[in-house]
Amino acid sequence: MLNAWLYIGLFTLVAAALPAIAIFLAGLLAPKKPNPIKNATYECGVETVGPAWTQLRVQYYLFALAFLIFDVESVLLFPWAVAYQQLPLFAIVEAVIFLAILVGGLFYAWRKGALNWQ
Amino acid sequence: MAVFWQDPITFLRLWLENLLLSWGVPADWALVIRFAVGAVLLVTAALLLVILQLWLERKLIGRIQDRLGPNRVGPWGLLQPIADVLKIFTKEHITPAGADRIPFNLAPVLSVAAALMVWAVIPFSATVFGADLNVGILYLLAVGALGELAIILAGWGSNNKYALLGALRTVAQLISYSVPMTLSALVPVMFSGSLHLSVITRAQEVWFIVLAPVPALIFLTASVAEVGRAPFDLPEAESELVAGYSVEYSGLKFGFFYVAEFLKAFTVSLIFAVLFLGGWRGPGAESYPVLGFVYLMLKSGIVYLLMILFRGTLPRFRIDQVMDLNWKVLTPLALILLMVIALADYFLRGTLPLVRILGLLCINGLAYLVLDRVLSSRERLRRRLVAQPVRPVARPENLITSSDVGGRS
Amino acid sequence: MSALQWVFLVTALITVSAAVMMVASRRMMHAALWLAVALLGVAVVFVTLEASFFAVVQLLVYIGSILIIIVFAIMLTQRSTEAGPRLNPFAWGAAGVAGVVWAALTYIFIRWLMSGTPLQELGASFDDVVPLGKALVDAEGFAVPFEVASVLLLAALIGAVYIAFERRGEGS
Amino acid sequence: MIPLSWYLILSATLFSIGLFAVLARRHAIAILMGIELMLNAVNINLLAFWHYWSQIKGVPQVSGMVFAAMIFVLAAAETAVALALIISAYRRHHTVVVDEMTLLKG
Repeated sequence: MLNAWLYIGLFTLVAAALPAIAIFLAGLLAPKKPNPIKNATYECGVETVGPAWTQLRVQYYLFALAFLIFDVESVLLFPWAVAYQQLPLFAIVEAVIFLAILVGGLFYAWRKGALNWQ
Repeated sequence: MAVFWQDPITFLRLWLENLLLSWGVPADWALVIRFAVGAVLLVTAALLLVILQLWLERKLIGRIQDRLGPNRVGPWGLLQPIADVLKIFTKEHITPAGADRIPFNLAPVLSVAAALMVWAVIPFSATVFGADLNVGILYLLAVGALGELAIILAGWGSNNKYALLGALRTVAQLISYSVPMTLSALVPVMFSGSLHLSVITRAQEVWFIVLAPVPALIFLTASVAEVGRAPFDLPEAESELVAGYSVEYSGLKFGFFYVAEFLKAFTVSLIFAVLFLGGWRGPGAESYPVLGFVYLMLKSGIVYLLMILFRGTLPRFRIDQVMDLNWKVLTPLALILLMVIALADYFLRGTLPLVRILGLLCINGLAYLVLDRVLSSRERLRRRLVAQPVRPVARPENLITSSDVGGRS
Repeated sequence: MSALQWVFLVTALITVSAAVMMVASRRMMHAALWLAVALLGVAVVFVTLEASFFAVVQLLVYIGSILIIIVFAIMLTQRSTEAGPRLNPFAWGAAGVAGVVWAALTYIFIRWLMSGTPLQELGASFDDVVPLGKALVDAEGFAVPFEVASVLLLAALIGAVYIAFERRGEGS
Repeated sequence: MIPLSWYLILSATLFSIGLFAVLARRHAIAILMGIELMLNAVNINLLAFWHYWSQIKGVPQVSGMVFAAMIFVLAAAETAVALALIISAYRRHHTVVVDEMTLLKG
């Protein structure tokens, strides 16, 4: 398994290095004439108001929350899915119950209106 | 010993290995060199593929929209993308004032790298694959997380309100759609009993799209959304968010976001082909692995053409529609289908293959029909008013009358 | 030293320094990005332990979702982050406590290793996913924790939606 | 191969840094990040022991892996609720600095 990971590590290095080198070379080739107007933050031609790192609405958090729960849950299901062919009915029913509990959670969030984009 | 015309890549690999060993390179280092050469070749091939994709997509979208598409540079405009690449290569890199330098410059690199990393585990034919990880599918899903990180880096590093809002909105969309994607990716794992992509491919005597058409459909929809292409192209909705997280980028840095997008479009087609369309499987692919490569590329090419068709013909969704489609249709559908298939396949797996296929097909169809009815009736009850009531459209025959009366509303 | 050991040492160095930078950075967003580096480092450490499943899950769960939800929370509470010192007045005491804990843990670990408990490396071809999957739903094994995990996630979802949604419209 | 002690020392170091963040930082989310770091340190420990011990008894042991998986679940649940609390407190008091929150004093 370590060999496979060695390949992935090398591949990642190559995949990151190639674009990085390309950008570096392009940076050498490209003209460099910065001026304050050009470097100003783009805001449809209007003067920039306030810091850019503004406040968000809670909506984003709620979606991220639902995602977090379902992500962790599906990760737990992957080992189960691998063993699925060798499992007795009891174990399958157990996983179905596991899923059903989370469907309940989804419907709670739905009823509560957490899944409506405002 | 592989014969060249049966399996050229294995042939070359063995040749390189023997060459290195005959030069007296230690076995470990020979392995590292072989891996590195393979990685460089594969990355280059993937990036060159993007150039072809750029041409194909512009040409086809042009034809769909009744235009010619690129037709000036080279025969049929074939050299147009190369001209574009050369042009973008020499454009100035503008760094906006107050940008957070390291995240700003890291973002495009990470974005392309995340799209490329998928290629490391894809089994291209019976004998050619990079890394046969024992967690292949999870790796594919996890690499997507790096892409999300890159988008956040871009949005934060730009020091721009539009960029940040666009980035967070994009990430909200991406993470939402990865839920049904992960859930429907569980189905091939259940059928094949492994996370190895090579085993999943081999297990598909019957393509999994036949055994589980609805999860496959969910996976396809979710992967179109993951790529952020039309009709899910809100991240770069010019009319709403200027250009999303890439507003402040210019030159090749901007170009790489573009490259990453096109690359992702092809990699999700590749993933779909591996998980649901039998990967490299096809007549004669076992004994002639080079055929398997051709089959895989054909299959993913067809999925990719389908995505171009979506892009050319479907109007863009609103953000609330995007979220509703995911959380109120795809996710419950995927969850319930997973339960149904898990139970059904337990009872069907001892029976004849044909019975199993037909049974699973029926159950899929039935579950889809029932759930579609249930979910859409809920939707109809709770549909919220977001736009004005319908106003009369100005047509040649009612142009004068409607303006005289001032419209029906 | 073998190549694997070098990989581990470099990763450990990067992880620890990213963790230190995370504690030291003033801007919360920078802290989150340093946390991302530290988490990636931990994923590589899992790879060296031949726990492929957990390395990937680390990427998927920690970087793909926990980090992103933290970033969203940072953006949501942006207005109050920049003011004041980043450490509280008891920072020196805290450093002392952390140092003592580190020394104690290291001492215990080394003592325990010296006591001569037999250790054996995992076989290289060991697949970590199938036994985990079987154990998770085995009635003799960990079926109860598996279901409890589901209930815990449900409780977290309900609780968090309830808390974050509670006084809607009252906030700015 | 890598000695077990290296893993244990790395995990002790990460744990202590996390502990310091929890005790010393004023920002609530920074404290949460410290907790994440501590949980990661625990996971390194669990998997290291799993790696070195699982063949002692002849059959591969899965307890270490199950515990590590449960830690992931725990971390997710804890983050979700903690961040919801932080956001809720922020909306009420407009601060995320822990010593300035007097939520519990009423």
